Amino acid sequence: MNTIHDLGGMDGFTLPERDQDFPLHEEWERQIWGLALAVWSKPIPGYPGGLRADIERIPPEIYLNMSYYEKWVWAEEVAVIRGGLATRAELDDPDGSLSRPDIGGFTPATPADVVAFMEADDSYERPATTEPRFQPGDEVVVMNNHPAGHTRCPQYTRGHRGIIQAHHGVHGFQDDEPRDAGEQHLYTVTFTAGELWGDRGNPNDRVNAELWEYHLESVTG
Amino acid sequence: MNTIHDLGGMDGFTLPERDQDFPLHEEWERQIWGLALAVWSKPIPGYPGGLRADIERIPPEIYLNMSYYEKWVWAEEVAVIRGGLATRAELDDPDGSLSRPDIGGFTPATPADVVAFMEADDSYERPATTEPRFQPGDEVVVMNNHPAGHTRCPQYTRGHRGIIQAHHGVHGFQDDEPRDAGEQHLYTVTFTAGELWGDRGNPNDRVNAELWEYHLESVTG
Amino acid sequence: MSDEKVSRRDFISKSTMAASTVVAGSGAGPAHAQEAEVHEHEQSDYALRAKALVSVLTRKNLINPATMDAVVDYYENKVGPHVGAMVVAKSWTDPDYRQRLLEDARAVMREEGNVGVQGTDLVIVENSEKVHNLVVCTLCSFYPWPLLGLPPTWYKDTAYRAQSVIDPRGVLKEFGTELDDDVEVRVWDSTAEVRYLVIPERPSGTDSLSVDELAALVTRDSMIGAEKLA
Amino acid sequence: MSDEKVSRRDFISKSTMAASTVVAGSGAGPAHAQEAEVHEHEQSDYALRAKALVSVLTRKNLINPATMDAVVDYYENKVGPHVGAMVVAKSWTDPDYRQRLLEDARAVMREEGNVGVQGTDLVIVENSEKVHNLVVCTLCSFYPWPLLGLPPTWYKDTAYRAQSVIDPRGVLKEFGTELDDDVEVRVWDSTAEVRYLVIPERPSGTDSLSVDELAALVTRDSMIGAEKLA
Repeated sequence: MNTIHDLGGMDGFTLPERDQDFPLHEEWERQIWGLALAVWSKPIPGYPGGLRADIERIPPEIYLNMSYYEKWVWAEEVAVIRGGLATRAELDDPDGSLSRPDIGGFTPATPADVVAFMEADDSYERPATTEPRFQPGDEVVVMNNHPAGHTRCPQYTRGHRGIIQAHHGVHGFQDDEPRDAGEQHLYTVTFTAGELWGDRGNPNDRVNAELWEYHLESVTG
Repeated sequence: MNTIHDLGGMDGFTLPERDQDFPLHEEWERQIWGLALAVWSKPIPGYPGGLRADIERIPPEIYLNMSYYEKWVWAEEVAVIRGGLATRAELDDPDGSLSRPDIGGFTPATPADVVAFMEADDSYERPATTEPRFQPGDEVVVMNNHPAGHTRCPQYTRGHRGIIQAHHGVHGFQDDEPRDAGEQHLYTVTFTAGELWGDRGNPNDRVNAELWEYHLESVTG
Repeated sequence: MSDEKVSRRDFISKSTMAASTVVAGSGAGPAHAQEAEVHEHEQSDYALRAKALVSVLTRKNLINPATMDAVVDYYENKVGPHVGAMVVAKSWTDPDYRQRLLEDARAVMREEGNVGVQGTDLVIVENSEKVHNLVVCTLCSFYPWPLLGLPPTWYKDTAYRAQSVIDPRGVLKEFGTELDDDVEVRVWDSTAEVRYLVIPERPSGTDSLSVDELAALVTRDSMIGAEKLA
Repeated sequence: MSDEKVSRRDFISKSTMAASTVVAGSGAGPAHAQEAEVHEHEQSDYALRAKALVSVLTRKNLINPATMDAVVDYYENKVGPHVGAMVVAKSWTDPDYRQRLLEDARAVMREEGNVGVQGTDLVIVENSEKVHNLVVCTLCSFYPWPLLGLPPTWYKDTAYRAQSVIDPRGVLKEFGTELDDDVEVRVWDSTAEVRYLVIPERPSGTDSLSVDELAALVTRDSMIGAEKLA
């Protein structure tokens, strides 16, 4: 989706101060972030994944006025309601009577579960069953596509030429479409600033982005 | 500027009803629009132009939450203060004491002035002193540039190939940069939906945009 | 064109600020400080701010309230969609006229006196069974004022501006018109000073109607391409 | 991967909804109605909403409050920028170690046990007199948690995400670092699951310091590339 989350290259914002704080300031921020990781470490039955995509679907005029953790509140509410774990009415009256979702004998993540999750080897690399199509040094062009679902191909790279800078092996493909893309070789692609931004780019500068093989086409000649 | 005003192709918004109203609903909307046209028809000395660019510079998180006429209030305030015609303090206390700007013996636009302005032949075409570089049917590619100033070249067209559909003669160039671009031949360029949007575009569809010669490059071959 | 002199024609569009002062994204510098001063009340009531602006400029004798009224009166009572509707109705009944409109609408409108601010450089396009035209302005809300008056609220909405170029069929469906896959959709994005008017398809069963009666059938939105006539 | 089964690894990122239900821009259909129900209080107080969510899920025994505390404790007291700072300090004093980091940071971190969620697939890049690296995530706020902890607020800000790729020098200048024109800026946009750490230039006059003393000089922001060390 070409939604507001795909911010690379947009003008008009004002940079904040570089704050030096631990980012969880408020008690509710600590709770909502703890909740996110707890459920991530041991998903509640029925709780749908895709919180990142839910955040991307926040209407732009609201998204731009939300803090980071407010977006997670939004997405977690969507997930809980969509997953049938709580109703809007229950969330509106958290001290009222509650229904029990029909999810059997679930035991929520313990502190030990979540610490093990946070400390686990989290590599997204998976066994390669195909040869990579590109090698470092190859020139590629990013597919110009504007899918209706979630994509990790930023708009500012689409249609532009770059050089394969690194090959990271095979990683799970994160785009919603195509559903049958399966796992894909992942590359870092280097673009010159001029290729992306024209005269606005400094000739000495480069922008690197990670893109899956699905996003890339060969440049011949 | 790649600011929020350049909306073509962004997802995530919700279409409104097709209202059938006369668009000036409120008294203040009538006033602010009347003010805009009155000053446009006979600019007050010191009042800067470029209200459209001021609207484009509204911070995105505010822009998306403003109605059309609210944007004009914003821009007209900017112009009046920047032009030295009123201070912020005066606008905050409109019944208080006022300074008189030093603009000589200015007489504001009369009803007859503004009607004559609204009825005047408003062609932006200017005498051609150069031959057009392109003819209808020529294939062109839109320059990929991301200038820091105002531009009329929408982001969704940049870097894409299209066909010259019409030549409109020479029109004043509206971009801020380059300052020396002068007047330019203006064309309508037709893009296939697939060229712009990939699989998302219906193969039968076309998008046409007007672009100045400065924005266009020849496609050879 | 010099930096100092901006013609009345370019007044609204052409910035008199140097580009270097308008680069967005960084919060420092004099331009930013000035903006901060200008917008210290950015979240406050726009109605009050509009009235304050008008009041201060009126008290300073920099604007004439009767002139503002004349603007609203002009677009509310004189120039509006009925002008375009008459052009469309005539095009339905007079093939030569229609042909001239399609070839050089501006010349015909100059003959008829239907020119004016924001719309003299007019292009007219026609719908047919196999072609549907839709007009949008993605950057702003450019619109052919001399033929249609001021643009409707929905035309200026972010959603319409954003979606019409990438998903015109979705927009039309949401607006109540579902197009067959083999109809060609032509979107016209008014990025310069050319303005567009769509001649909708003439409704069936209207052979016996007069031009005035036909004009009464032509809706504003059909001349933007946002609906078909029944 | 089937639609039904989403691995824990993909839990946050991979949507279980069909794409057809998430197309934005049109307001109709069941998905929209559901969203409307979900978000009827969209403008209300997020602190209250967060507390309500936690309270309801706790009362339903779907989450354990101690587990939430454990998450915060982990990133507040165990894993944070001090981990990355030690890696940087060692790289300054041990050329072989530095070389191994640049060639395969993940392998080194696995040896050291510095892996974990959001950051095992690590790439380390080095600044020099003529190269400055800057890390950003334009789409979200991906960040190497095992080495730096949770990302700072400014890193997640729309302005940083938007401007770093188009105007990295402007961002750095605003942040207090002005680069010479002939320095090459390399921006790394974390669009997949690879995470980046920058080895800043070693400050001059630090030859006699121990690794621990050097680590104390390394700031969080220098390892993102947002500042140089004095």
